[in-house]
Amino acid sequence: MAVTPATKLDARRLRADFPVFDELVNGKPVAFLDSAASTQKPRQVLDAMREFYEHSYANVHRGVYTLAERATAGYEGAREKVRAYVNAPSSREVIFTRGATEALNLVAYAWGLDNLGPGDVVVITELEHHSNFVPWQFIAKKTGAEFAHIPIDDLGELQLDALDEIATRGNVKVVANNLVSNTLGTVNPVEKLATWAHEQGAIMVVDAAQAAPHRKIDVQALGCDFLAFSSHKLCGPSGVGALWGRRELLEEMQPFNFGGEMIRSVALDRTSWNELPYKFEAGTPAIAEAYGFGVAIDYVSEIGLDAIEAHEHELVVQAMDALAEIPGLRIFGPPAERRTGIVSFELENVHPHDVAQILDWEGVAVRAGHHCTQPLMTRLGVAATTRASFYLYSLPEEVDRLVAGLLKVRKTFA
Amino acid sequence: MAVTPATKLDARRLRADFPVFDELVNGKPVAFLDSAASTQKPRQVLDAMREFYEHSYANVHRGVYTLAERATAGYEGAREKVRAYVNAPSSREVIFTRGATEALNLVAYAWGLDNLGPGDVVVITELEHHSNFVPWQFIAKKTGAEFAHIPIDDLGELQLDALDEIATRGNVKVVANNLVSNTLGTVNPVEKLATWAHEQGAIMVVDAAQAAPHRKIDVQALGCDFLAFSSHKLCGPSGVGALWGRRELLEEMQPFNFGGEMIRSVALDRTSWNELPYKFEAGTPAIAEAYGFGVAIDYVSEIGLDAIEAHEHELVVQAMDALAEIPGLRIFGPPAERRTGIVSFELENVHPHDVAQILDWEGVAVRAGHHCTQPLMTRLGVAATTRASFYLYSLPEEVDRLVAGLLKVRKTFA
Amino acid sequence: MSELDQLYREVILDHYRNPRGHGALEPHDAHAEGQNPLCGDEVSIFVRFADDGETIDEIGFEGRGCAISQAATSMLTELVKGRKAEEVAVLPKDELLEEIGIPLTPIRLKCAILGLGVLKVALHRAKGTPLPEEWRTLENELRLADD
Amino acid sequence: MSELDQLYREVILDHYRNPRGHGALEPHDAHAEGQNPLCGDEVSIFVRFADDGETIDEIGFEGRGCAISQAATSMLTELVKGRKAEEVAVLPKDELLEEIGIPLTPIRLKCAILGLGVLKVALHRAKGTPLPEEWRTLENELRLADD
Ligand SMILES: Cc1ncc(COP(=O)(O)O)c(C=O)c1O
Ligand SMILES: Cc1ncc(COP(=O)(O)O)c(C=O)c1O
Repeated sequence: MAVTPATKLDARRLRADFPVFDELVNGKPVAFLDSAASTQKPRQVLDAMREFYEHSYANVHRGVYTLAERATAGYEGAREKVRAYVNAPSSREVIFTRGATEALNLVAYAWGLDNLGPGDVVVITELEHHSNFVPWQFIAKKTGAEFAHIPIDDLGELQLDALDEIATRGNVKVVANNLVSNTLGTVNPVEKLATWAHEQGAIMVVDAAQAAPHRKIDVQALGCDFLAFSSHKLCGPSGVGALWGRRELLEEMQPFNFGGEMIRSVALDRTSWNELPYKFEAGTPAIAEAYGFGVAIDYVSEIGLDAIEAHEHELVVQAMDALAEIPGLRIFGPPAERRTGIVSFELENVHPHDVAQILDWEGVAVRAGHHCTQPLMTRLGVAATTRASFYLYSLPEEVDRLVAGLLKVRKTFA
Repeated sequence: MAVTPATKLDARRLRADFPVFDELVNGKPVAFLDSAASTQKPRQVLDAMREFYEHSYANVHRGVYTLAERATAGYEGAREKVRAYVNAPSSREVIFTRGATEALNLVAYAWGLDNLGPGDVVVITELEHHSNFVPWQFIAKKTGAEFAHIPIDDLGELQLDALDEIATRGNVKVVANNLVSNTLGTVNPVEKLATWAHEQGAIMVVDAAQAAPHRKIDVQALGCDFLAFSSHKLCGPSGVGALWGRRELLEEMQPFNFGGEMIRSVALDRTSWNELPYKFEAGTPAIAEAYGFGVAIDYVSEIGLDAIEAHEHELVVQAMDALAEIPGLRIFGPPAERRTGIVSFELENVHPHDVAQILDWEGVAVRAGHHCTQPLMTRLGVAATTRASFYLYSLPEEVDRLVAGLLKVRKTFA
Repeated sequence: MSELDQLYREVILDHYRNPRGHGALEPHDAHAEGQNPLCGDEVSIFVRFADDGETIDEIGFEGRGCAISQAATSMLTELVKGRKAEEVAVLPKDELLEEIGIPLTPIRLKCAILGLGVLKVALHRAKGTPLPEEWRTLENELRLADD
Repeated sequence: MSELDQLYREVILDHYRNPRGHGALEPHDAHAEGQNPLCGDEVSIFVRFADDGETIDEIGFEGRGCAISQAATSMLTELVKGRKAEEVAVLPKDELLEEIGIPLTPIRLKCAILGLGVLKVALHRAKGTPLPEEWRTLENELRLADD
């Protein structure tokens, strides 16, 4: 990656923001290499949420009194931060959800149920996370649409040659893809897919859960129609995430959840919906969490996404080089140049859960499993992999500890 | 109410747990009389969540390492607390959702879409919150089922005489009701409705959003099939709530949201679901929030629901007596004996938003609006009401301040 | 907050109790209605132009709702009478808000500008010009266009 | 944690590398299979009774998965051989866990008891008795009943 960030980030200094790194696990400082699953939280976010609860908490919207006004301002301020973060045209196009998963379900249900039918094709990829796979599989089945996938090559890169054949199967109506694969770290050619999708008259749905925390996102430059991501993978609290959608599409759609705040008027015989974005935010939202999400966006933005990307790139190069030296270790996915800070691998004759267990005893936290990408596992011919993933607070010596731990695993199982 | 709590609660002492009460609003300590919309949070909950983020945070499930184990134990521990709180038979029947609204949507979609059709009747009441009204209205329309409502009398009490006629309209399949009305405070005869529902072969869905924070809930004694409530109305964080459902029903149902954690296996052609409750918890849940919800349940349980109920009853009696003295003020709903700590009223010739605005200048926070119960507003013949609502930290002098404020409003608009 | 309180009483309440320009105008040259779903406020505005077809000669309104929405609409009628339609169609909302003079939180702001939004819709409709973007958003929120 | 580490190596790894009772038994009197979807662990157990129709005379298993699941199943075969089916069908899981001897977090516990669950299903099926409630839950989680 030819990114030269204005300022290089100082991970050692940033770690001071994260209380969890004072923690000892099995007597050792924790080397947290599972940020792709969820990141740790900086003091700034935790402090701000505490402040919010202590001075500005009430239910949002409709409240006339001061605390309710403050809470609403905090909540709506976060919406504007999300808008700016992904360069969306309007904050009315930003919907708070529980996370990327709910955001993708919202699109699948609220757009899919009314716009798909027999003869239509929903296109996903072989390396989708289940959250951008199963909702479409369900809605396709429910509506009678065909469910097609773009295959990958042995390095985990999308085989766009397959598109022509897919287009012959019917009216392509949806193309859904993750911008970054959570298992392989692959950066996918979403712009190209968006162009193709629009040529087919389809919408382009982007799962940015693994992209938004790690690299600059611009929904207008991507040319997509929907984009989803989660707060908890971006230094923010759990329980909140965002969907951005193109206004014209959102306006045409029926709501997904129904209840308080999302209606304009309710009568026994007839109900009409509130304006955007409230139409899609039924019930009391994750108020303090959305506020904290906004603070996390500030935190990450201040460090700079270019700096984060460059930092993770250094770590992934270091990791891939070192792992390649371990006998019997096989790395999945593309070269470091075409991935983010994620490395999945297998160690010959050792089950990934045993790898992770022994690494944990060394204070190294990695994830073992299918990473909610079973179709990809099937394609790779494995049941599970071990995955290390980095973030802005990751250190080169944590990569060293990973490598030392793996050597120990090998010795244990020799 | 003939409740004699073992220990009377000391609201003045409890207030020390709530940092927000140190806050001045417009130069005055805040008299927060909007707990029905959302409650304030005690230090105990805020501290515990902070602790959790600092020492035990990671994504839950599947993680082999120590932090993930701790996070999972915290999250699953909260599920057990919810189970005990409503006396559910098994914690596998407890599903974490964003709140009551999402819980009710889950039932409406996942049970309703597959079990309703033309000739079937969905029964709600005239005093439902939109969250237990609009989802059923939508699903009834989508499936061709009839949407019927139980009317109320002038005091806001359900007219159960209407049930016989409703039963003649088709196969009653769903009866949905709130245990306590958020606008009137009415305690509804849910046990009776549940018996009737089961006689009809229908399921009984209980919206306990306004009940669970204020009085003991026992799903087995209620005889219902589903019960929903929110954390944020119960001293807990926003962004989380719970659905309890009868196991046999949950097991037969399709999932609602699709994605990570809720599947057993995914393939391009076929997907099977995880066991309960995970089948219904797609994606990363509100981890720290569920944990905080559990701590809030501990907090409230330790004070004792009988004591809370008795305390609120004293306040509502005081409030209703004093409000009745204000000329031109009309109180809606039943006598204090048949309601919780909620009073909705209108002041002749003054719009509720003006009432709330002027009260806010006096540091008194009340809600003005339709309280997401527009059909009830229509029945009462008003566009909006002003509502005061109490909780364990409410004080008699806050009621006095409300009354003084209202006299000032009257003077202002005289 | 007794100054605010004072203001609420004096400025707003006077207009609320004795609305200027109250009542429908028949016939009229421009008309629109709007609602603020939040408070249930409703405003219906009627305009008659002078012979030049440009100057707002007479303006009347009917409505119900909170004191802010009704008082603000009353103040608005005083503010625009005698001015050119063209000018009023682009009148910045701050001009009205200054007139109202009390600080408004975002939620009450919508009450305050309901009448102005309705008037703009009426004028743009009468002149066949498009409503500016800022107000198109409000058009949705405030249901300005509903007849 | 080098003691734990030690144990992992010594007890578990020995059984993992040299599973006792490995292999299918044909013919057999009792059989069941199970999976732990979490780790993808799979275990298939075969039992032959002695002439009394009660004593576990021979027990064999096939499987793949993490060291814990495979080693625990191997240890299980040693633990139950020669015991009565009736007794093993209600064997408390703690007896096996003591044998394993390393502390297990909830997630790894499922790996450890997979084999025991499968064995219980096999025995209860052969005897026509119902699986106890505790294991019925696991039956679902561990897909014990899948053939
Ligand atoms: C009776 C009732 N039902 C449902 C809800 C919805 O709860 P939530 O907004 O937390 O989803 C509320 C609260 O607004 C309520 O008072
Ligand atoms: C690529 C990808 N998509 C979607 C998700 C789902 O995100 P969440 O679990 O926050 O809903 C994840 C994270 O697990 C992911 O990595």
